[in-house]
Amino acid sequence: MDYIIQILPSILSGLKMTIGVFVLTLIGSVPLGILVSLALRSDIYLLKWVMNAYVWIMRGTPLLLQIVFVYYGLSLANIMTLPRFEAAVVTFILNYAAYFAEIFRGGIQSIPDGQYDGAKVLGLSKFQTMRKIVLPQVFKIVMPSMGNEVVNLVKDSSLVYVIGLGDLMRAGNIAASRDVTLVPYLLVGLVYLVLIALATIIQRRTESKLNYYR
Amino acid sequence: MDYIIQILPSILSGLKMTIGVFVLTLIGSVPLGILVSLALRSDIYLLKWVMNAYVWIMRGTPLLLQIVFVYYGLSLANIMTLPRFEAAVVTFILNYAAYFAEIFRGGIQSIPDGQYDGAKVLGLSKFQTMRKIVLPQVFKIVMPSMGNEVVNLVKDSSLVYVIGLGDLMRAGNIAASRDVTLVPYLLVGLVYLVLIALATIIQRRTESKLNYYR
Amino acid sequence: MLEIKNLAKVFGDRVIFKGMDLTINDGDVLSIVGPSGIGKTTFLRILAGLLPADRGELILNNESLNISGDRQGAQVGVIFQDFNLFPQYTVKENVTLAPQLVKKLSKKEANNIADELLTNLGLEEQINQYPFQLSGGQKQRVAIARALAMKPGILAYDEPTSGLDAGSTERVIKVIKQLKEQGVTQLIVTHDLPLAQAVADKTFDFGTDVLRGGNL
Amino acid sequence: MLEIKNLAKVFGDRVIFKGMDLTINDGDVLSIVGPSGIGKTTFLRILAGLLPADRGELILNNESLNISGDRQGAQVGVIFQDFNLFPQYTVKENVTLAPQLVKKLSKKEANNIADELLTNLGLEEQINQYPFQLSGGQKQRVAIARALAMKPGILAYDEPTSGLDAGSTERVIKVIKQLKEQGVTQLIVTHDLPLAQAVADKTFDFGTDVLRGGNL
Amino acid sequence: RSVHSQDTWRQVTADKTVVIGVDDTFVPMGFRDKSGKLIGYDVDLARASLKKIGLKAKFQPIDWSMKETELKTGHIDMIWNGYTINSDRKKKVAFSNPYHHDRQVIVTMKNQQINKLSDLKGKRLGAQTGSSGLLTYTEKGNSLRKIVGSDAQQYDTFDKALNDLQVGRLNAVLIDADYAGYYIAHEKDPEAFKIIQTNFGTDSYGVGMRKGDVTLRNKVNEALAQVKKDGTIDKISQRYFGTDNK
Ligand SMILES: Nc1ncnc2c1ncn2[C@@H]1O[C@H](COP(=O)(O)OP(=O)(O)OP(=O)(O)O)[C@@H](O)[C@H]1O
Ligand SMILES: Nc1ncnc2c1ncn2[C@@H]1O[C@H](COP(=O)(O)OP(=O)(O)OP(=O)(O)O)[C@@H](O)[C@H]1O
Ligand SMILES: [Mg+2]
Ligand SMILES: [Mg+2]
Repeated sequence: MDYIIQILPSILSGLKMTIGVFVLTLIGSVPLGILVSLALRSDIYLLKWVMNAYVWIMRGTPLLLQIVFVYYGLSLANIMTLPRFEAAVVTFILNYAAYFAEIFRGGIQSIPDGQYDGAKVLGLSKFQTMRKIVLPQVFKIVMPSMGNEVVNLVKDSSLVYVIGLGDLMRAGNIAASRDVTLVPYLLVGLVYLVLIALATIIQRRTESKLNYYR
Repeated sequence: MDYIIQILPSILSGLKMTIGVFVLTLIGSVPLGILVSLALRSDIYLLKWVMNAYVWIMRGTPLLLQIVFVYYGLSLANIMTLPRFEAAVVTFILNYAAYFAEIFRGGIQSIPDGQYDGAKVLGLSKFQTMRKIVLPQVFKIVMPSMGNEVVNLVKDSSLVYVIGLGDLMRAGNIAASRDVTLVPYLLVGLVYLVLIALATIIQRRTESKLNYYR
Repeated sequence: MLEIKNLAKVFGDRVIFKGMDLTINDGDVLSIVGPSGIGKTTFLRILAGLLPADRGELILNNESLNISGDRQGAQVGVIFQDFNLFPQYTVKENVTLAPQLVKKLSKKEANNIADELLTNLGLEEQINQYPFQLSGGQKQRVAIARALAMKPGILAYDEPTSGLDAGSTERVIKVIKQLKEQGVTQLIVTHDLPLAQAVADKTFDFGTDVLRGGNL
Repeated sequence: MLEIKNLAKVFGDRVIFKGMDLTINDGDVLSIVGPSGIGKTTFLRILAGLLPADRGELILNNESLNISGDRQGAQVGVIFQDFNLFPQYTVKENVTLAPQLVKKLSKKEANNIADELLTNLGLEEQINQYPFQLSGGQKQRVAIARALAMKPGILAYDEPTSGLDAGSTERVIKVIKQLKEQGVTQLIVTHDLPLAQAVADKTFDFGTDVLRGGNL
Repeated sequence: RSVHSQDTWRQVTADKTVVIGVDDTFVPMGFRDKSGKLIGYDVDLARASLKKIGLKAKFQPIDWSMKETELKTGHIDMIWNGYTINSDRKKKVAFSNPYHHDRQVIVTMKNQQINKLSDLKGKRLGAQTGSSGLLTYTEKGNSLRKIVGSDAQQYDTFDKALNDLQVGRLNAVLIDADYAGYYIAHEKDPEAFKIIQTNFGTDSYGVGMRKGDVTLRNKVNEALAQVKKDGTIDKISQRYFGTDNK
């Protein structure tokens, strides 16, 4: 117990990094995912094709590799040198946007045509129709599937170790190898479980809030 | 090129393992996921609670750990000693069922109440209503989200290395460290990309097949 | 015989109706009228076991029915105001599904019933279309055919001729009359006076025959 | 003035109608009749730019409208046969949404318009309910209010009184007459003869006034 | 900073700071104390040495498998973290003069009854993936490999291997002597462990830098000579290994 209190500060500072990556990724990837999902449904063949390729690459290659590519690859090729944290967040956003895009695509598909018709004859622009009519209904439908990706994101955030960011998992690693004990891992595992429980509870709450209509 | 042809047989035999895990997991986890999603919507408080805990644990802990637990843990605790392959498949099914359950739960929620009413006044049993009325519509809605998990499954299947199963990734590892070259990794990466492209194409095909109605 | 005793329904804190008493004899055709929003559909849904009532009794052939809203079995066939057709099935499949699944009829028997009903209702050309390909009146008639195919002892219609042209209304009237001859009890919620006059033995007026407002 | 010239629509290989010609003067009230499934709704959807036509012209005030089905802007207000209310918004929000977003009215202005319309249509008590909490006739009237709130120059109704009781129908007739006085062009698809007689200047009969069958 | 072949001395020292890549999980070379401060043999040594030449050390945590890429892409300026000099690495980076020497040893439990290398016949041996011990072990014709008769079980960190040693899944672990010393000292019962020397060559640690950074390399060699001479390095070695610097 004493030991836990001793290592808590370093674990907490790791937690800050994990939550930072998590929150920024969500903030970035959800809107981007919506845009990509719209592009995936576009009539412009080329755009659709490019977006399908994007989704394929992002889902088809390991996230770890993508982080390495964005951080080291881009600077090796003299394209751009991003700071570590920014590189991690950018990659996470690009990766998760692909997953979210597929989820939103499904959600948008399941909104009845009548809703679009209703909005159109009232003169709403396509943007207004999306923003005010379609997306609110989509969010209600896709919440549970989004929950899956959010949970994955909590866990994937530990991949930032590869570019040396000190996240929760690394904090655990450091303490475990310094003090030659498994306790930090147990603690870190517990923190992840709590984070995921929190995410799940927030998801369920949002769902029941959205349940005011049918 | 010659080298690729040389290592191809071992890569292919690894592929067989990967596909085996993949297919069996899908076959097992989709029906189980449906059952769990129904239990998650049940009125029986205890059942719902237990299922929520199940989903929480399965999504909250790393799949790798779960495999280790089922294979080593259960035999250490003298509960059960599963053969390697069976242990891997069982764990994958249990894990993926939790993700699928959430997706199906969302899909089932978004079926209009009128469909249940329509089925009920015709005298359909709850089972028939699910089987014939609700689930076919759910599949149409959740296909894109399921695609995400299917893609994750392709990638996650490499985790079976931890209990010594010779999958695609391990075949690549072995060749790479034996021959001190990165070529096997490139080849394996390519095979994964192709697998995921195939999965995505099958998903899109199924979607457009289900698009015969609105 | 179907007896309704002191039935009441509340939404939130609004009493939709209370003290509803009504007795319907086997084979009767009852028309149910009343202004929009008064509770006609709500009553039918309670009768069909789709919605819980807050008080009262439903007694069918001297047996009390569960009014908690989760009754099993289809004692009452219903044609819904908004149809609730199954979108993934064709018109014919919508009609043949329940007879096969519930009554365990063979596909051929179910098809025969469906063909006859759909022809009577003027839907020969639509049998292989999906609901999203139907006009409003066509959906209405498919919904009628679907309910009839189960040959229920009691049949409740919610505005069966709304949106139907005179010709189609004629067909529906003919169907109702045929069923009446077969002794089927029928409850028809309708604003269509000619329809009510043409088929109804009795009329129940929600505007005057139930209590409203206040507390339960 | 709205001119329809040689309009044709095909679903698959079925010609729904062809050679449809019709001229409607500003402020006219036209009733559109015809048996179920003949193409009335289809025509309204083409007119509103929701569905592509296969041939023909739509000319509004001497300007040709795009008939490819992806026209932008709301030249024609429509009350749909199945309402298409927005489920996540209350009755009032359904009515005030478009005036605020499209006409950039203030919330207060939009609310005033909505309150007046909803009162005229007898929906005072429903303003804060969600669509799933409405009866069929209430939805119908909300759909009418929603379309009216945009004060369109042309208004198309698809069975506006189907499922409405006599009292509610009266209110709708009153609204149509008011709009007529304000010079709004109105097209009303209806099977309700009293309604048509009460308000229509002209009648277009799909059963006789368009061609069908064969090839385009 | 990403130009590999040029001397980046000016850029590197513009703010009198060099960025040193360390694996902050690598006990006892570079790790964090409980308050989160970065310490360790190499960390202390780097701080002390660079001070001698008027530079400040800025430590950047990195993933060990990425170290050469980090260097090459200019995200760090040197690798200074128990970095063993070998010919493969010499192709990628330029090393300073060696400043520390280490041996590979076998750690086992006393109760395993393993007293000399030949007792390892048929035993289960663990090692860290990518460690220099494992690299030597897997070389063709390695004599230890012949005795044991099978591949070593690989672990991503030493502590996991040593854990398995204690629960009996392994009979012995092939490990750097420095690390073994640190680890055993931190055990509840250090007496239960035994160390057996191997016939593997000694490993020499050096500081890895970009090949182009000749000026920096010369300065670092100068600094290393100074800390050796004035005994600073022995003090640091005492602190972490309990012996003078070897
Ligand atoms: N879920 C609900 N929550 C709250 N109020 C509801 C709900 N469902 C219906 N109501 C209200 O109950 C009343 C009765 O509705 P019902 O659908 O039974 O009317 P109705 O007589 O069928 O009318 P109509 O002729 O317009 O179809 C309406 O005023 C409606 O607003
Ligand atoms: N998407 C579609 N695919 C094929 N056929 C269609 C489709 N939509 C409508 N139809 C057919 O087109 C015809 C005209 O339909 P429409 O909805 O215009 O009829 P309507 O005159 O409005 O009838 P009602 O009075 O019953 O509403 C119908 O026979 C219908 O089956
Ligand atoms: Mg009703
Ligand atoms: Mg119509």
